[in-house]
Amino acid sequence: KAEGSKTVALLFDSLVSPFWVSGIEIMREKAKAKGWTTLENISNFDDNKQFEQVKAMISRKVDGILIIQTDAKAVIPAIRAANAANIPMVHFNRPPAKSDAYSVAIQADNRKIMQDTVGFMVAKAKKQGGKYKACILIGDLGDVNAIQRRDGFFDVVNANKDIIDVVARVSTEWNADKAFAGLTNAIQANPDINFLVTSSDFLHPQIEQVLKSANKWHKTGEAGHVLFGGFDGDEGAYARLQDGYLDACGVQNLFLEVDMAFGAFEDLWAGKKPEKLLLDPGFVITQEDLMAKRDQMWGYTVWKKMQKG
Amino acid sequence: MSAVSAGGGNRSTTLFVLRNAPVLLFIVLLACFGLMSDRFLTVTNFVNIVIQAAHIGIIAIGMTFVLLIGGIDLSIGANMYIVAAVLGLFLKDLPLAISFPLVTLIGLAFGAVNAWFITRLRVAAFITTLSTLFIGRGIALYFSGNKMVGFSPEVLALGRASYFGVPSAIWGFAIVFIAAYVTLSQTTFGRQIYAVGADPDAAGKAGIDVRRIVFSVYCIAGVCAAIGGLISLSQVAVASSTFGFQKEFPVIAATVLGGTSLFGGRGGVLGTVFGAVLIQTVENGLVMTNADPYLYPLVISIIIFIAVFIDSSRNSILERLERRQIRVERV
Amino acid sequence: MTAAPFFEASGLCKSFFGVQVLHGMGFTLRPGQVLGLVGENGSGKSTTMNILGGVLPMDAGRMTLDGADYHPRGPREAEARGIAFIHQELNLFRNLSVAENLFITGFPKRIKGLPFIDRGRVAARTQELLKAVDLDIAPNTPVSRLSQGERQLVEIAKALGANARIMIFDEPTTSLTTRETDRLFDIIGRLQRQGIAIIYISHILGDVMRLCDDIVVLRDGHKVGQAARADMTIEKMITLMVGRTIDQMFPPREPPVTLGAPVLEVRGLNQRGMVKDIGFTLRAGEVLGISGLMGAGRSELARILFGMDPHESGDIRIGGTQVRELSPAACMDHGMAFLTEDRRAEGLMMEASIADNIALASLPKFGRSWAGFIERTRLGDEVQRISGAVRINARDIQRTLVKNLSGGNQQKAVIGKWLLHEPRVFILDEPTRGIDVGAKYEVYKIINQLAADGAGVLFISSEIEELTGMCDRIMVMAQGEIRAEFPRAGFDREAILRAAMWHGMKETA
Amino acid sequence: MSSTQSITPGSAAEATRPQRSFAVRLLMSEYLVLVLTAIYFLVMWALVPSIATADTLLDILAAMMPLLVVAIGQTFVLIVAGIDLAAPSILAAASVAGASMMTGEGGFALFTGVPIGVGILAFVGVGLLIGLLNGVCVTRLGMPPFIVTLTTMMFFSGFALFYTSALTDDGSSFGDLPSAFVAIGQGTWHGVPYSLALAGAVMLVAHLTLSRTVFGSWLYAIGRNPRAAAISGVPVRRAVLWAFVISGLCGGIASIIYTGRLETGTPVLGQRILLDIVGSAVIGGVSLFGGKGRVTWTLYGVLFLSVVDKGLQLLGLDLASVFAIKGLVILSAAVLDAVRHRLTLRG
Ligand SMILES: Nc1ncnc2c1ncn2[C@@H]1O[C@H](COP(=O)(O)OP(=O)(O)OP(=O)(O)O)[C@@H](O)[C@H]1O
Ligand SMILES: Nc1ncnc2c1ncn2[C@@H]1O[C@H](COP(=O)(O)OP(=O)(O)OP(=O)(O)O)[C@@H](O)[C@H]1O
Ligand SMILES: [Mg+2]
Ligand SMILES: [Mg+2]
Repeated sequence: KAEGSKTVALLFDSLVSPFWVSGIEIMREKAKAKGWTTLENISNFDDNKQFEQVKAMISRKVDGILIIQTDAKAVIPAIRAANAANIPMVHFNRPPAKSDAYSVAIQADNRKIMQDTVGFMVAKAKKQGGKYKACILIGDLGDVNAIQRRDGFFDVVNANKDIIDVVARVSTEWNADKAFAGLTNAIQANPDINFLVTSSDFLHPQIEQVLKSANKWHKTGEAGHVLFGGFDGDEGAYARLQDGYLDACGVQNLFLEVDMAFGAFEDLWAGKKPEKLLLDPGFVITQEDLMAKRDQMWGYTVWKKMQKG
Repeated sequence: MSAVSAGGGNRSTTLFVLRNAPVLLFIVLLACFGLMSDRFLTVTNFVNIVIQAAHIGIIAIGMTFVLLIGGIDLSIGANMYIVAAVLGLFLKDLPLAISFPLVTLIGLAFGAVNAWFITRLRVAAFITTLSTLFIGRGIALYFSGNKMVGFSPEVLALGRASYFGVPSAIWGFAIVFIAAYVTLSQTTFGRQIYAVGADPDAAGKAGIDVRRIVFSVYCIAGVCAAIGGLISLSQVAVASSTFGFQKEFPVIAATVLGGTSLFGGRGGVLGTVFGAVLIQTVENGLVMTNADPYLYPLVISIIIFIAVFIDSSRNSILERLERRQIRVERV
Repeated sequence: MTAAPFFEASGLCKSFFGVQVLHGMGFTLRPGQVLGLVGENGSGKSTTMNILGGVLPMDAGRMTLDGADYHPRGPREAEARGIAFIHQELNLFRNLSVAENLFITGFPKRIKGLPFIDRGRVAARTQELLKAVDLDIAPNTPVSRLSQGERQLVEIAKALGANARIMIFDEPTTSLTTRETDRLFDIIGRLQRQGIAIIYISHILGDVMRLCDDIVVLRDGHKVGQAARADMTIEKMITLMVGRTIDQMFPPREPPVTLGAPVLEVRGLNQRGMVKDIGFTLRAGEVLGISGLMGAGRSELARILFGMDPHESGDIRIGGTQVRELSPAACMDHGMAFLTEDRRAEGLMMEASIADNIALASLPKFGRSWAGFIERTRLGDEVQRISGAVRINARDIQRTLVKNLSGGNQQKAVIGKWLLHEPRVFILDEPTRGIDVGAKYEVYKIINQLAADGAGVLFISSEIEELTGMCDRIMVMAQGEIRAEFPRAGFDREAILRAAMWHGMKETA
Repeated sequence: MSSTQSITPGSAAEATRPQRSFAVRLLMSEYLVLVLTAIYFLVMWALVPSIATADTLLDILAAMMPLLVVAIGQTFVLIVAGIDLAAPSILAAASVAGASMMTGEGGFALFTGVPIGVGILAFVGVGLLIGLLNGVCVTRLGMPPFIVTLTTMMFFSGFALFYTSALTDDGSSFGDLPSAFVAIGQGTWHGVPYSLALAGAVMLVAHLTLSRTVFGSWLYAIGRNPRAAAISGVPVRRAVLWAFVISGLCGGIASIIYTGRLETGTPVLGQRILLDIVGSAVIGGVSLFGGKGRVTWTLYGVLFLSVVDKGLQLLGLDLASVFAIKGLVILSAAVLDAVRHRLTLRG
């Protein structure tokens, strides 16, 4: 086929958070700019259904499959099937488990980014002095990213047990109600929580709502401010950083990740064989370096668009 | 072959204990969590529990009506999401006094569509609502483009507001509950719901307008889904594309846990409220005691199990004790 | 007193699934008239009444009420036009109380215009209506706790409350004993004097003769005769109904010369509040009747014997072996069968075919190999034979659903189910409920045959004539106790009634 | 989409009526769901020709097998007027338990070299055990099936997650399964997938059990009127217990196929397919109120849902359209069925 008329399948496992919604929109746009056609399928966290979707895309003889799988191991048969059909496969944001099958994965370094984010918060806490009661909102326990982010959090707090005591782990299952109820309960049990980390920015609205109800929603520097860290870097996170409520946010570089993914397709079509895992180093953005780094933050672009529209 | 040996006053205390067994279980549960966390047994915490149970509870009240006639509504989650999408996308600038009634009407209309297929075309309720679950969400997703839907500050303020010291969610919950309770127990319509649930053929022969009852019941479920959706969105502040997704499971669970039968004719909204609050209490207790998140589903399921076990054994004993007798035995 | 007719039906036709069951049925009603409607099972009596009561639409025909066309679109409209209907299959809601059942279509309101029920008035009015039918129960008793007979009285009370001009009684006495039946007839007499027209359907032709001014006879959906009481005899009715003469109500019963071994022995059976100190022996070849008033505990005794209800003490031997863990399955293993009085809830699978229903109790007998594959041809043949023996009136027993059968044919299906099981001990609780004279005769013959083949039959019935005609011995129960026993030679209607009326406990207490 | 069994009274009078056109007869038959599947297929064929390739067809067939097996298990429970919501958790728990036996990676390496039979026993054993537990609670403790299976679903889904997190490093799943096992889900024999044969065997046994045996007739009787069945000597409790055990067993077998296909034992297996399981049976014509259902009907229902899904996957549309189309397709099928039902009634 001519370079101009490529068809690429975008297989997502969900569109729950702005990260994924923006992700698929950026992909659609960039693909269009390149003259590619896109096909979509959402599996709703069902590994088996996603396998069927890959097979359907193979039947349609697409030129490339971009996949966000739910489970790193369950995706392997899908990679094999794509290999057999000679269709390049790129994993977006979540790498597959090790296997003999070949595919390229783009991933943010979740654990590292979370370590850096929490590390920044701890440093800030040390500067402020005092003891901290911490709470983390954990994602779905079946999701690798959620688990890596949780681990990144504990890597840092466990090293700083002298000033930080984790009093609440809220299981959100990536679900807004669960997050709302869980955090309300956690704050009820521990009204003195003053260190809060969420595994994804899409839970910010619930956090804001709960903290407001508990009269704990204050800007940095104001009395009663809760040290607050996020992850993803969406438009809400940008707004809250700018307004001074969010202290730090681990940003996945969504634009970069999409470019890396599409670049990988082009390399593969050209017969090159990129590394199996390409890392997006990500970065931490804070109130202090917001202006300097915001252009790399995808949420800022979305936010800007929303201000206009 | 042994009968329950209970005589005279002894028997009436047995009956009392049995009749109130669910409440006793609840008290035991409160005591256990209370011992494990000193912040559990506080008024604020209990208020929290009810606030969090409110939206499930309200939708489950609607579901109770549907189950009472032997129907089912799987589409409530889609209904909630449509309400959220319309409110957040199109009615953001209207005052609440106008936008809330409007979206409640949308919920009603959604219920009426279900009802129309079920009563006029006689499509099975399970399949009708399974399809509208997909169609409804599809339409709402079309509007929202999968994006998070945000709401006006007034809506969010309402979610945090209290009137006369009582949070808005509890007001909503209480009003819906009282209206439903009175309707079911004190009106002809309510009693006819039970009749239709017990035996629709007989109800038709007795001159009850079965279609009208069935139609109304799905409309009620639609309205309750809308109100529950409003309460939920005013709390969680945004609606993602999965808002209300698979809500049918916890809702039906709360209803059935409250003693309403899936086969119609048996149950009521008081039990439903109890079921919704019980589940929320356990979840709250687990967070309060900082339990390992992996244990949540295990503990919750065991407690629901015990509750239902007590309830069903109690029912069979009660049935035996309260059987009418044909002989007056001298003691 | 011959007022002019105010209701007229003519040329009524009705088909189900392409089969015509009513052919031009018609009749008239005058105020204060009692019209009897008789016919074999499935001849179209209930169908006619369903059309009148708005339950079914008619295919052709015309009805007028006060000279104006009357075509009810539903039961509601029929009720509004003053027609009350007591259905053959009881139409009560088990999950509601008696009072709620009486007012389910329209409760008195507390405040006019608001929907709230006035519970006080409901209770008071219920008390009144229950008193009219002489039923002594609290208005808020759940219907699920009433016996069949009591439920029938509640249905009658409900119809009384409707203030109707035409009242339809479709076999109202099938679960009533003599006392309640007499009471009902008093009520009907009173209604008649108030100028209410009554349609009375029954298979107890004696009652029809006693009660009705005019009698209409149906056969296969055709009206085959109508006459005033004076011009009608029971024999004539039967001849019109079945198309042949039947000169005897009961087949000759030859009491066995020597009774066989005991097949059912009961000693010292007790259950608090239900039965007390029951003891009797049923022998092979014997038909033992149990008489009693409503609530005497006959059905309770039967249920205990078949392992459906618990008992505290007592010794029960079936076919000589003591059965300790009583359950229906265990009793059936010992050759027992039990025809319950509630055929709809306990006897039949309404949504299944006649054949499936008949086969149900005997399936294991037709299972082959370890997997239990059913020998379908043998089963099919046997079921066909049985349905012929009980004379079920249906074209295709493999396809016809039981719910589409007439009431009497449903009863025959239950009897057939147990016959296929070939019981050694057969407990029959009101076995001839709702079946026509011809069919009754068949059932009696079957009972005789069973006894002749060496089975023991325990025959519970509220019709004393039936018991005296069929039994070798009659026990009378009252308040859960056996009060008296009469050998065939000593059968005496008055003595049996007197024994049944016993109020021992209440008098001494 | 109910259809009264072949014993509809309408058919009794069939012969007396004039012959209907072929189309009307098809519409009135119990094969309506199949007809609708075919119509949908043709429409899709026009839109995406690749749906009609041999590979895609084989894909549809292979993919529907595990769903078919669980749905057959569900059919048994639905026939006795129960419901088995635990099916997804049986899939998940059996998947992680079975997989953990067979992999050295986080699982019990002690079985390395031991025949995969042990693993398969674990799948089946977990299924049977959960089924038995459900059955015991329903029949011995007298609890309603809906809530019993709801709690067992929560419990065993939670347990599967817990178990996996405790045994694996990344806490998400068990991979690296023996290739002989994986072949059960993926392998073929002369072009016929093993899973097809396995599911075919399950279907045959289930069909014979329901339609030909005493036990099968008992199940229908219980669904139609449990009291009448008990009084007629049917061992109601034992039969209902077996229905749940069979459902559990089918869940275990389906889990083998799923796990083999995915080469992974995962605790989230099947967590989203409860409505597919119950829905396919109901769409095929099995009644939620008991007493009515056939294995072949469930097969039609599963086929219908699978073909609908595959068509939508091939189209590759956005989520909103996928939801809307899927809903509309199911609804139109249901409406047609309702119309048909009325026609049969009218005669
Ligand atoms: N809903 C129905 N569907 C199909 N056939 C029906 C239906 N109702 C009645 N029938 C048939 O119509 C005929 C007349 O039935 P109907 O109930 O009127 O008889 P009946 O005279 O009341 O008999 P019984 O004395 O046994 O009550 C019977 O053959 C019966 O099978
Ligand atoms: N299912 C039940 N649950 C509780 N009580 C019942 C039930 N069935 C019957 N009873 C009660 O048992 C008593 C006796 O029942 P029943 O009237 O059937 O006795 P019987 O002697 O068989 O009379 P008959 O059969 O003539 O009506 C009644 O007072 C009734 O209220
Ligand atoms: Mg009749
Ligand atoms: Mg009786």
